[in-house]
Amino acid sequence: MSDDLDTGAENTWCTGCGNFGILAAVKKAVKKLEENGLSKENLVISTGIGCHGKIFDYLNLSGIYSLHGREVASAEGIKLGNPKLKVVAFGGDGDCYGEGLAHLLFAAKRNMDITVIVHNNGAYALTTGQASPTSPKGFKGPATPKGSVERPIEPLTLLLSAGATFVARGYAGRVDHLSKLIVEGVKHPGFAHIDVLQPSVVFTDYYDEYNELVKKLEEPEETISKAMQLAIKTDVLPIGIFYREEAPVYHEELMGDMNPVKDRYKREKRIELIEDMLGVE
Amino acid sequence: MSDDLDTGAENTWCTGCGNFGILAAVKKAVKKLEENGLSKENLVISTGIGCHGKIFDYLNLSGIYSLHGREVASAEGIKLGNPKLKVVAFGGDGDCYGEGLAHLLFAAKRNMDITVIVHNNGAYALTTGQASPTSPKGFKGPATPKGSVERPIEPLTLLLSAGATFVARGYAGRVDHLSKLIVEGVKHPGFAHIDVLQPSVVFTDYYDEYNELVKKLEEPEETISKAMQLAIKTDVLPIGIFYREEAPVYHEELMGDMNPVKDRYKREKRIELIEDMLGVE
Amino acid sequence: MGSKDDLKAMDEDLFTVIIGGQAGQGVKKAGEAVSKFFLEKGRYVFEMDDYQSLIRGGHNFASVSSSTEELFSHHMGADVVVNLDKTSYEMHKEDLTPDGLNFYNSDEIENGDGIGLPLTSMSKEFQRPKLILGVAGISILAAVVGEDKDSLVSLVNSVYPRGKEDNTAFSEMVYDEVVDKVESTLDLKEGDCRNRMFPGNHVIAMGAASAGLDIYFAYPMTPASSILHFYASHGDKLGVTAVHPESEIAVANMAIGATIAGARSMVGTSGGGFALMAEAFSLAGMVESPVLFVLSSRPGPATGVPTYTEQGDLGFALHQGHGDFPRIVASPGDMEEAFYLTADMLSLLWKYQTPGIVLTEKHLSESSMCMDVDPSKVRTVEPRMHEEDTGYKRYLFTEDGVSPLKFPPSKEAIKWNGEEHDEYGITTSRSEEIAAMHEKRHKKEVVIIEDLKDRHTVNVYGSGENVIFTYGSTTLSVREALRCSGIEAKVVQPIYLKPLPTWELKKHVNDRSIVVEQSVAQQFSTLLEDKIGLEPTSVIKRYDGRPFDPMELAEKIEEAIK
Amino acid sequence: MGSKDDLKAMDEDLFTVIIGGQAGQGVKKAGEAVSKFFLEKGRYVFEMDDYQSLIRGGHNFASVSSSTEELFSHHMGADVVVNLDKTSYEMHKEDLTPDGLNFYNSDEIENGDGIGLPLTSMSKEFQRPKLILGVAGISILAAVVGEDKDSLVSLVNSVYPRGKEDNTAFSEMVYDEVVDKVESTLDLKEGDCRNRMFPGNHVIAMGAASAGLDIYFAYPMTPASSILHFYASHGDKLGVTAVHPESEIAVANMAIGATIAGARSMVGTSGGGFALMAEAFSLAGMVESPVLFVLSSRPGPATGVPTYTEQGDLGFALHQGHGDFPRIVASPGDMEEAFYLTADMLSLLWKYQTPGIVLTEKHLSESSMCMDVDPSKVRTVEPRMHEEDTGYKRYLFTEDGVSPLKFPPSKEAIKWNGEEHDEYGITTSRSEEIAAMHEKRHKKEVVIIEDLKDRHTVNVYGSGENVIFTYGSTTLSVREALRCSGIEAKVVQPIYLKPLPTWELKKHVNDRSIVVEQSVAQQFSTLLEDKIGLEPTSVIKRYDGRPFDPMELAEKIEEAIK
Ligand SMILES: Cc1ncc(C[n+]2csc(CCOP(=O)(O)OP(=O)(O)O)c2C)c(N)n1
Ligand SMILES: Cc1ncc(C[n+]2csc(CCOP(=O)(O)OP(=O)(O)O)c2C)c(N)n1
Ligand code: SF4
Ligand code: SF4
Ligand SMILES: [Mg+2]
Ligand SMILES: [Mg+2]
Repeated sequence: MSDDLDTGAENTWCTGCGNFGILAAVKKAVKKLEENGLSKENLVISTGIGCHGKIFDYLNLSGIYSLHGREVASAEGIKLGNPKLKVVAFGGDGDCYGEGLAHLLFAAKRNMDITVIVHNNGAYALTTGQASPTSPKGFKGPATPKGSVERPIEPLTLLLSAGATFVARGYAGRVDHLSKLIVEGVKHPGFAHIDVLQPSVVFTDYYDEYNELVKKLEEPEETISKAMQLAIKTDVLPIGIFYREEAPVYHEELMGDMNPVKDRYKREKRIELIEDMLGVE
Repeated sequence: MSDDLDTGAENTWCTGCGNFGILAAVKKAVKKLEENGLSKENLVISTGIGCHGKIFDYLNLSGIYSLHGREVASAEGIKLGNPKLKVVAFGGDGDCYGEGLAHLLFAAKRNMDITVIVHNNGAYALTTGQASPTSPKGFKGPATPKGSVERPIEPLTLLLSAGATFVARGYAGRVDHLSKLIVEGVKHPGFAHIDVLQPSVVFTDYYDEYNELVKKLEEPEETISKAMQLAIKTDVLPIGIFYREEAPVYHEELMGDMNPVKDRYKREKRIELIEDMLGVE
Repeated sequence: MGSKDDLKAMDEDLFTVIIGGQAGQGVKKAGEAVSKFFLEKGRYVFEMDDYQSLIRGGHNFASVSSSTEELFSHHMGADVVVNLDKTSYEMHKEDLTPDGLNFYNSDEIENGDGIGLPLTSMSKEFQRPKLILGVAGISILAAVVGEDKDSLVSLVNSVYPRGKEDNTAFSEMVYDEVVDKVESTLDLKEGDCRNRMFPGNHVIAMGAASAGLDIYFAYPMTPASSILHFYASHGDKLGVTAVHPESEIAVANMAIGATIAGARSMVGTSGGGFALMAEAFSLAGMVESPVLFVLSSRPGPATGVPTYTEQGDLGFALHQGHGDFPRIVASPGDMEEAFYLTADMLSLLWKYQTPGIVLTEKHLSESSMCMDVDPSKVRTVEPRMHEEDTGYKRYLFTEDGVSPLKFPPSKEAIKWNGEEHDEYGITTSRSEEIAAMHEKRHKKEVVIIEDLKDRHTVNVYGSGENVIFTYGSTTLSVREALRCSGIEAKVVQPIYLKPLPTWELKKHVNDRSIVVEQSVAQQFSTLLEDKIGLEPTSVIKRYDGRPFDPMELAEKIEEAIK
Repeated sequence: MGSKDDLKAMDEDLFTVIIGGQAGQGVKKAGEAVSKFFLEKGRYVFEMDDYQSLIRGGHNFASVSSSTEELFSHHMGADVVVNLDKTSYEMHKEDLTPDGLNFYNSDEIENGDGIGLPLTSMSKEFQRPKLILGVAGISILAAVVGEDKDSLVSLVNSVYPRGKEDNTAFSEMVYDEVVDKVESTLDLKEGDCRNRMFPGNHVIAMGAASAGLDIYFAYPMTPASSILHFYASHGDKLGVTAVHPESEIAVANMAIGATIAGARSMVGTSGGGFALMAEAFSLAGMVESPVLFVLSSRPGPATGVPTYTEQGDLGFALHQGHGDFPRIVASPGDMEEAFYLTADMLSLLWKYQTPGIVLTEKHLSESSMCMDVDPSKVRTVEPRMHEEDTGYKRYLFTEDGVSPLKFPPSKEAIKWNGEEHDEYGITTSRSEEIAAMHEKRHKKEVVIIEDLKDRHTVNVYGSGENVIFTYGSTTLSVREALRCSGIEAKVVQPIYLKPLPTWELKKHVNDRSIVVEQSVAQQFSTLLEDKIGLEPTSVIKRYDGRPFDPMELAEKIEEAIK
């Protein structure tokens, strides 16, 4: 796949990895957003560390390859630095639901206007398959050879509890559907979370199961509580937008129309203001 | 109040502070637990940093005055080191729902057999009253002179989402009731969370409001979802046990009956085992 | 007037007031009023607030020293002590000069030494009796120095705008009572100081703002919190956004994110919070993000003693973050330097695209002092930019290791990478690329040293055979000690600590050198021993959380250089 | 046999095999098989695995060197190179000794230099063609050195227990093909080594277990993860519990918590994770908790290059945590030392109740080497305990600063306090108490130095006019370089880095000293310059993520000491 969203960097994901589906969906979504008038010059990404994070190298978009678990904080900083930018953070389940969980929940709480996409493969893949926060009980990995003793978290209910205003689930095996979710997420004014079921062919090859269980949602639920009911389902795995709500976004509440980068005072003005404050005559 | 749970340390909480109610309730609870056969020699505490954390100095119990936001991790470590101990962590809302939120949610997720008591005063009191994760929108503090722009989190729903098996709310102004909750929490096999409405007379003097709105619950709810509905109520503030469930506890799942401290192998045994592993003849 | 100690302060005009009481009795405010009173007399002022980590109760005090000459520290030998409660009375017994006047609350103490005033009963008449107590401070002082009542009342009203009537009445009551009880008034000369005074943290905040700061991220932590509060209140006006996120880890990573958007960002914290920023600090080094970290120290380790002062974080600051990368660490020796240095640091970091630290301590952060700065003298350097639309490489190899910057929106992708990377910012594990990128970053370290060689990097005060090495806010204590004692010595204070200006410092090394610092492990002395081969004849250290009292320090210096 | 370079290895029996291919082709396993083969011949073995941070694809290789003499490093000059894919063929062209044999996959390369084998087509017949490829490595080696087929098959079956039939068939096919194509066999002497070999991380894990470790906390991070995996698999047997919490911050704080319950706890991580533990490290210093931190370095800063080696965290490790408090930092120079030192460190920390670090690098953590240790030689020291039921003070002042320990259940409260405290562990902000507690902790630093003076703190290998200072796993490279080149020099390796045994090191300083290390900023050399006044004539450094190749290093050393 060589296009203007491609960097030419060698792709080192395993053949068949769900990450390819996510990459394809992102590219599609960016094209679509461009058609809708969002120039990709204004799109900035951040990524965590893990197999998922490698998407940084494969997407010809500006941004930062952040630390394990910190991509959401990085994204928030970018947004606050220049609110004109659209910011998308890519995380892993270990990364974003484990190491960096607090950033995610607080970004949701304050309705920070960013989009978070979590490559949820139920494992710490890049570090050879340890159990992650979303691994099922009994999951065998090198740190749990007899099976993990912990129950998994259900990320969407947590996010809904934290106050996320856009909560969705996608599946790496449904590229078009996922790309639409991403478009909607980016367009959503406020915090948008997209959890993506992402099989790791090496550690969690759940394609068959997912293909059988995923079920597209028509409409978001009306209430948080209904959305939560949907999220904890296991007989089917609903994909789509679970919940969506408009609410004031953080940067506008904090700074109104001000843009730290664009509206920076000139040196003279700053000096004048400080002189005033200091009482310099 | 001079008794065997008192250290004699000077109490520096403000007169009328809700923390006094919590301290009294804890002492009552310990007495009660002792009557029930739990020797306080087996009770170990950890505290975060904030006004709440000072309870460390006032309680004549073993434990650690931990870092801001880390009291839950400390408590987990104590429990794992010696599962025979009963461990209670005291946190603040800034501390336990902010800086240390991830530890709290993961302790709940893994059903770690500890009790967490959060002195929820809706402010960073000790650092002069900045807005905390539970401060209402519009809250004025030195870092938000024009009012906080963030919506508060509702801690109990978050904990229920994370899988907590005992979730309760108490009120510092209802000492007897709170002390019963603490007794129940400590007796609960698994993770017990008690959020305590704690007025700060300096920054959040909500006594009147709380006195009017709190309402004792008779019974825990049957389902998580009902418990959540209860937790988000604002017309009344239910206090009591919202939800309670029995589930396997982490340390038993991980190590069975083993106790790292009590069952430590003697030097000879260790050497023998390692020799065996090394193939030393 | 002068000091309580054997060594008598040589400054005849030195006048110190200590006001002590409980948290919640308005002690700090009382200090402010006294400071303002001195300032209006054209006197130089230094105010130090000593308080505990609690909101009500305990023991707080403000020590306000002033003189007609420029002065650099508060003193603990006071000409007037006002004790609002019993604890204060007991704590400050020793803090009186031989001729000093001791006022105590006779409702709490019977037959105390000094002049008893029934402050509590007097305050009972008013609406907020506890809060009003602090007003006694300035009222007593005014009476003692023979200030007229009207001036007192107008000062009280300007410092205490709420509850004017009560304040006025209480203040007059106290004044009259003192005039009744004190026979003769003390003499207080007017001076010609025209400066205003500010707490160090506000000065740091204003310095950064003048150099173009756009956004400040912080999680509250004493003694750095007042920078956050300053921007939260005044940021609107100055064009600086203040953000208080969920943790210090969020703070540091957001600040890095903001620089990617092109915003100049700064963070502030104390030791524990700075510890949590270690990984992000390293990330800033790797992605080459110029975030400025303000580290205001308090006694450590761990939570330590939140509201006191210490210099125990030096080694930690110099080595913050894992891995090899350049950083700049500087520490201001007084308020004016805090202003210019913070501004310079912001510019320097953007010039070299690497993180840096303004290291200071509670003693500078939270003390207030007269200050004469000219913001127009602030040097601002525009960072190197890539202006074209094409050919962008975030990590372009250049002679000095500095790659041009570019910010979105941008036609070409700008890739900041926290893993090792090639010039474009694409991840690599190839050996040549790893080595080359290490060399690129390391070059900047070399270039920064060259740059510093052209700058003023070491302050030297006074002269003489004896050399005193010190840094940070301890410089204030040393300068005041020398000023008041008349001891002849040369004070050498490195402003930059990493890279350490060894080329300058070495000039001053001799065999009559001593070191003054506030760390039990004498970290600063160790640094000088390591880097410039200093063999101090003595290291004077204090590590009980309190700044040095200048006269006590002078005695120690005298002993050390004997 | 010997090295590819001009300088020829003086060890006639040195024999090196390199196997390269993609992740997922079983390269590491192939290296293991080769190692086992050598071991069974009584030869000393060193295996280094070079791999990238990815799960499939890319380029990995294993270099296995062996000899009849004790050896200390892999070599990059190989006698036999097996390239499973094209990338490998291209990467390892240079890595051949003059007489070396180069095997390549002729399905991927036409007319390569060396001996082509249609490995891919041969593997196609089998069920897991990609996974089976690695079996070619040992099969080729066996054929090349004239091993009989039966022995080969039994070795293959023991190393590859799964799919025995396929493996056997494939292995025989490759063997026959090689015998067909290679005229004469290479000579491989048997040795009398009786040791087993282990990766460094397992050795560290066993060392800690032998000294009484109870519980290990870690969050996965290369190159430390295999300690976690080791305990997760073998902890049951050894009585060590392995816990993998949500983050490194949880890890470190849990580990401190565990010590309060009386459990000996250890944590392990790499630079980024260690950075996140900074605040907890300081907490351990304050509460006096003896947590042992294993820091296994990889190239930094930030995420750096996850699967490679570097020594860029030295300064960070030495200064970890804010505030003044004692710590012990030590770094093993080989596997045996890794075993005893980890055990010693655990005991030392419990003796002095303060945190400490075993600093190592990917090169030691993940390389495997023959090792001869006797666990019964491990010294274990019981910590000082308070045995009575009364009179307990957690922070009792004692002559050496060490207060007796007590664990719950306890009649009297045991108060560990992360704020400054009095002897009981109750919070204080009183000046005398702050100073006294600082002095108490600082005393331990002094006492630790005295203790170390009675210990073996510096390794010295060889002798001669020329002195080479090095530390950590780089010691292995230096020793092997000297062994194989015959260069006469004295190698000086401090085992302890904080407190640094300057008393020992100073004995070796002369004007013909060089330093060898893996840091672009030459942190180790700087440390020695600072602490023992070393003025090295040259600093040999490598910072491309790869360990030194001994023969290349030998050339550099030769040049440096000329
Ligand atoms: C602070 C820190 N801790 C640990 C690591 C090591 N690490 C790298 S990737 C990873 C796990 C990744 O799991 P996940 O986020 O689920 O990503 P995946 O590989 O599954 O896409 C870990 C623990 C790190 N880079 N930084
Ligand atoms: C890492 C770290 N960051 C910041 C602080 C400063 N700090 C001390 S208490 C506190 C806030 C406490 O708020 P909360 O937890 O709600 O406790 P409260 O005082 O309200 O009881 C903060 C931010 C600290 N001690 N450590
Ligand atoms: S290990 Fe799993 S997640 Fe990683 S690239 Fe391979 S298939 Fe994808
Ligand atoms: S400040 Fe508030 S929380 Fe703290 S002691 Fe006073 S009343 Fe209690
Ligand atoms: Mg994952
Ligand atoms: Mg609070």
